[in-house]
Amino acid sequence: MQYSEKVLDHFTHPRNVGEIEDANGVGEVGNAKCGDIMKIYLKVSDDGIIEDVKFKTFGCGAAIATSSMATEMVKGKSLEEALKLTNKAVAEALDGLPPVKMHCSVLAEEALRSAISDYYKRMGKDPAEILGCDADCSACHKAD
Amino acid sequence: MQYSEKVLDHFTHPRNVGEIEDANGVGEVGNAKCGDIMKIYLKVSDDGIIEDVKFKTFGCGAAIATSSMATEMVKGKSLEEALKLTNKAVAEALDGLPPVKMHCSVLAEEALRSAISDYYKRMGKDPAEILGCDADCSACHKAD
Amino acid sequence: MEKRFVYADNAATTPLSEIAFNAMKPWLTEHYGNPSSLYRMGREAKEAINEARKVVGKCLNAAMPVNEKNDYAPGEILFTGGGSQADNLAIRGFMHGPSSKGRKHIITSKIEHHAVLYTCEALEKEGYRVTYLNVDKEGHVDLEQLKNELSEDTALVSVMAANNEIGTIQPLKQISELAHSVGAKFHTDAVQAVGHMHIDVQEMGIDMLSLAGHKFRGPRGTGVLYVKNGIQLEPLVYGGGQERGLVSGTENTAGFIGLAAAMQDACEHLDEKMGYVKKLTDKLVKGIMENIPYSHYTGDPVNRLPGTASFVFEAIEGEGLILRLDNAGVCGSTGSACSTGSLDPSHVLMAIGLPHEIAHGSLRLTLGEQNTEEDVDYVIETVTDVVKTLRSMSPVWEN
Amino acid sequence: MEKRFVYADNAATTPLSEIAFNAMKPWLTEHYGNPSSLYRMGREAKEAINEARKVVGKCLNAAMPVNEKNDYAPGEILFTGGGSQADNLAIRGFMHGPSSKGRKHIITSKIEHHAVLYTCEALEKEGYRVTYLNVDKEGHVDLEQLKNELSEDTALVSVMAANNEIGTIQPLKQISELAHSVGAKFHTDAVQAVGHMHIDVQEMGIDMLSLAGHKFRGPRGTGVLYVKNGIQLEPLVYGGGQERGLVSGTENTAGFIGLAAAMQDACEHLDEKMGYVKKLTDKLVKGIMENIPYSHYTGDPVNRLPGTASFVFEAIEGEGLILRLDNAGVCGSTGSACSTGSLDPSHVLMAIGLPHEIAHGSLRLTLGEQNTEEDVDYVIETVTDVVKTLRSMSPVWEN
Ligand SMILES: Cc1ncc(COP(=O)(O)O)c(C=O)c1O
Ligand SMILES: Cc1ncc(COP(=O)(O)O)c(C=O)c1O
Ligand code: FES
Ligand code: FES
Repeated sequence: MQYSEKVLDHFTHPRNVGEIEDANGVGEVGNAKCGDIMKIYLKVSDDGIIEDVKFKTFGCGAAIATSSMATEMVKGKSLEEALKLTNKAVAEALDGLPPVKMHCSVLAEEALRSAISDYYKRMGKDPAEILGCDADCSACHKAD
Repeated sequence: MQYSEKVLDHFTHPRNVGEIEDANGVGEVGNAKCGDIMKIYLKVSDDGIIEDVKFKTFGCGAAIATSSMATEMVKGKSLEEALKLTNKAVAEALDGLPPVKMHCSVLAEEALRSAISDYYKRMGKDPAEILGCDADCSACHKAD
Repeated sequence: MEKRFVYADNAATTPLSEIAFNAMKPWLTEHYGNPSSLYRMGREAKEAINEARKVVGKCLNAAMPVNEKNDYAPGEILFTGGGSQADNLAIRGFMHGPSSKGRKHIITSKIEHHAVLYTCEALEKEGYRVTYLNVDKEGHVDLEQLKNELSEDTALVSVMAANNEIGTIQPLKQISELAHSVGAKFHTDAVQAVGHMHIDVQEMGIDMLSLAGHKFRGPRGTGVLYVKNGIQLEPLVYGGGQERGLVSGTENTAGFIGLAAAMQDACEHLDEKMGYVKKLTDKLVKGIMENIPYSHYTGDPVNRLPGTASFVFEAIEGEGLILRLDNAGVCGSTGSACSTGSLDPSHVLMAIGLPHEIAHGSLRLTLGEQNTEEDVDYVIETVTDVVKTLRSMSPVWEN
Repeated sequence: MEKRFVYADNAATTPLSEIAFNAMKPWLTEHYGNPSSLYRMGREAKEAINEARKVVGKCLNAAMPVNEKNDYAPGEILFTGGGSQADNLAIRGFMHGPSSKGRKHIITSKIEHHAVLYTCEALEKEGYRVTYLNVDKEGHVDLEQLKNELSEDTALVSVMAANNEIGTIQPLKQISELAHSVGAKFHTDAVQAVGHMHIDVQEMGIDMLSLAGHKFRGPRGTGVLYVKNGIQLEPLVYGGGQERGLVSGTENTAGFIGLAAAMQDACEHLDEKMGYVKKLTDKLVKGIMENIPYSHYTGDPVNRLPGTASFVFEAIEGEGLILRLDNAGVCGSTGSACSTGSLDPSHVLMAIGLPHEIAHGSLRLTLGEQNTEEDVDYVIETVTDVVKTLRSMSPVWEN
């Protein structure tokens, strides 16, 4: 198993670690039994732009690096754009992940969707209509 | 397989190699198919003393070394004494032989008995009476 | 504290000692004769290997052969290509060989190395029956269960001398006596133990014992299976008949000699070296347990390998821990699931009853004679920092 | 002529080259990380081993993996503890594994190395059927017999690339085509061939290939099994999962890197080196055949390994020949029965039809790049002298 330099960089110096006190969207996926939990905090502006994003992750190097990269990639973007972010795109932005670590990037995608879903709910919208599902990815995810 | 220094010495500088023109006892045992043939020439004096002995051997290092040692050990001895020479005694005189090489020392004992038998025959005596067998060891000997 | 490099993963592998390297060098460069060759250069190599065998045999107190001129004296010591090969030969070779006498049952433990476990699983597929003994919280095998499982069908009991993850030492003599009571033989994987604790195969009643050169500062790719005289095995490698025909292949002369040199050094100075290592380890354990809340010591705190310190830290994951320690210059290892790409944490941590979420935060630090007090101070400080940082990123950590 | 030391037994083993030793040294001393470890020192070792894999793969023209980031790229190259281990893994691992698809028949030849022959014999005991192909006077396998024996039940054809005693090279491409015509796979023991002749696994249709580091100036205790992508084997050694789980055990990093360095050197300068060695060997053969009456050349005089010169001399025995050559400083080998303690001369000499009494007088001299013209002159003179001396002691020699 070999991590790219970019993965190691994002793991060692993760961007956007922490919590947002006045977040208006929070999502958490994974569970401790599987050894990985990711929590994402969003601060979405009135016109639907992600003004700030932070994360907390309990998981391996790849989990932390993908959290960091995923938050970087959606910061300043609209929710629509953010919803287009796939785990593959995150992995590619990190110059690839070892095959056994691809599932950790799924976690980042899911946590983000879950946070956006939470935001819509708080806004009184049905997230299922927008996301195509209710983003209940919080059950222990499966490796692919 | 490890030869003692004595075996290597007797192999490298074998004593009593050659033929005796006027031998009065000649014995040959082994066969080429088995990869070892030993031929012993005796010059026995009227009073039954081995005045001279020579050998020719087609065989491994141990075969040559035991030929050399066996001839050394019987030179100047009476036939009775010579008949007491066992392959074990020859091997011991050489500081031992590797287990897989013990059969080569049998060859030396047999060749000597065969030559003595030949001498008795030439003297008109029945070797079987003296040797307990007719020393027809020329059939391919078996490893023990 | 100034950054330094501290290798604290001596259970994974050890740096080759100068003693071993110097012993190997002439056999790598000048004396290249094939030990099976008839000429002097070959015979010398063969003799040197047999000398190496004697050194190994002496360290284990193996019975020495009567006949000093014996071709492969002492025949009880077989060189292999490593610890795993020794384990495979011992277990598969024994069960397939005549000495198992048609018995079809093996007893081993749940915390064995995979070289033992997967060999046993492969034998199960062939129709053998295998019992995997439970262990208690500290990793000791369940002797009551062993007693109950032993029967006239039990051919072999294989229990490791000391565990590679948590360092717990097993009661070898008791196990061998139980095994022998039903006529079974006793094999022990002593790959972690040899060179780190006293082993006496006769005193302990050990019939077969595996070891690996690289765990006590000898070379990689070398191991030994001690086999008590009279036990007959099926070969691991067929071929030219080397190692009594059980591990054929042109001998790695330099490697075997390096193993023996390292082993002699380890055995002759065992008390002194291991006393020193134990002192360092005790200090390390104390420092970490005092500094870091919600941390747990794993394994037997007393009956353990002198250099092994193993922990779990709540709310963090081990792979990240190792990578951050690495950035700080400290080499360690973890049994976290994430480190191997499997879904489960190490089978050892599971067997001692740790819940998944806690086992994920495991850390193993293993010290060696080359470590210093300063190393230990640095490691304590570094681990404390890294655990703190990772916890600060963890959604499960709530202060 | 002045006495000198001439190593002319390069088929038994070769002196480790300086190139290989220098490549190994840092991995023996400084870079001791376990390739399975997560930290940098471990990852670097893993990367270095994968680089070594690529070097080996390139020399054999193995198909390279598409994904350069692949974890064990190229997966086709498996490191083992030697040539015998590679042979055992190939044959036993294939027959026991899924890729044999239930077929139960193996075809090999009568002149294979014992690593192949004894593995086949062990499989026969398990119920597999093995055909041992005849060879002609020069040691070529009987292709007609091969055609006749091939059937839908044939899983594997294993024929060596070049023989270790007489140097004869087999028509690999023809054999692989025949094997493939019935859906069987083709393994070749190329332990003597690699580094001494061109091998292209794709061009020659080779599915599995064994080689050993120490036959081309790499280290002892290292080998490789090339396995074509898609072929699945049963492991030789169970354990930690190294070498795709087929040869588990902590990697011998230095050894694997030494093997690759030696192989690269051998392959890159193959024509030049082997042209030189062939010239020496031709001179040696000519000199001996001219000087010594009642001597016979064994093997194929044209299609043979460039460094192999093998003979039989009538009326003398090989072990004595070797010992006397040794006294004169010349290292060689023999297939004489007496040299091994068995009752029969080498199975290769029997298979090419030599009568026992002649096979006893066999001599194999194998030259390498480190030999010189002066070496050859000295060997010719020495062999001539020693044969003369031994014949003068031989009762079968009548001039
Ligand atoms: C043709 C052949 N196959 C296999 C082997 C076995 O190789 P190793 O001794 O390295 O295991 C040898 C050499 O000994 C050989 O010449
Ligand atoms: C307890 C135990 N057994 C067996 C092994 C296997 O040894 P090797 O990797 O040398 O084959 C190891 C180490 O890896 C070990 O710790
Ligand atoms: S979080 Fe477990 S593998 Fe990434
Ligand atoms: S003569 Fe053949 S082994 Fe001695």
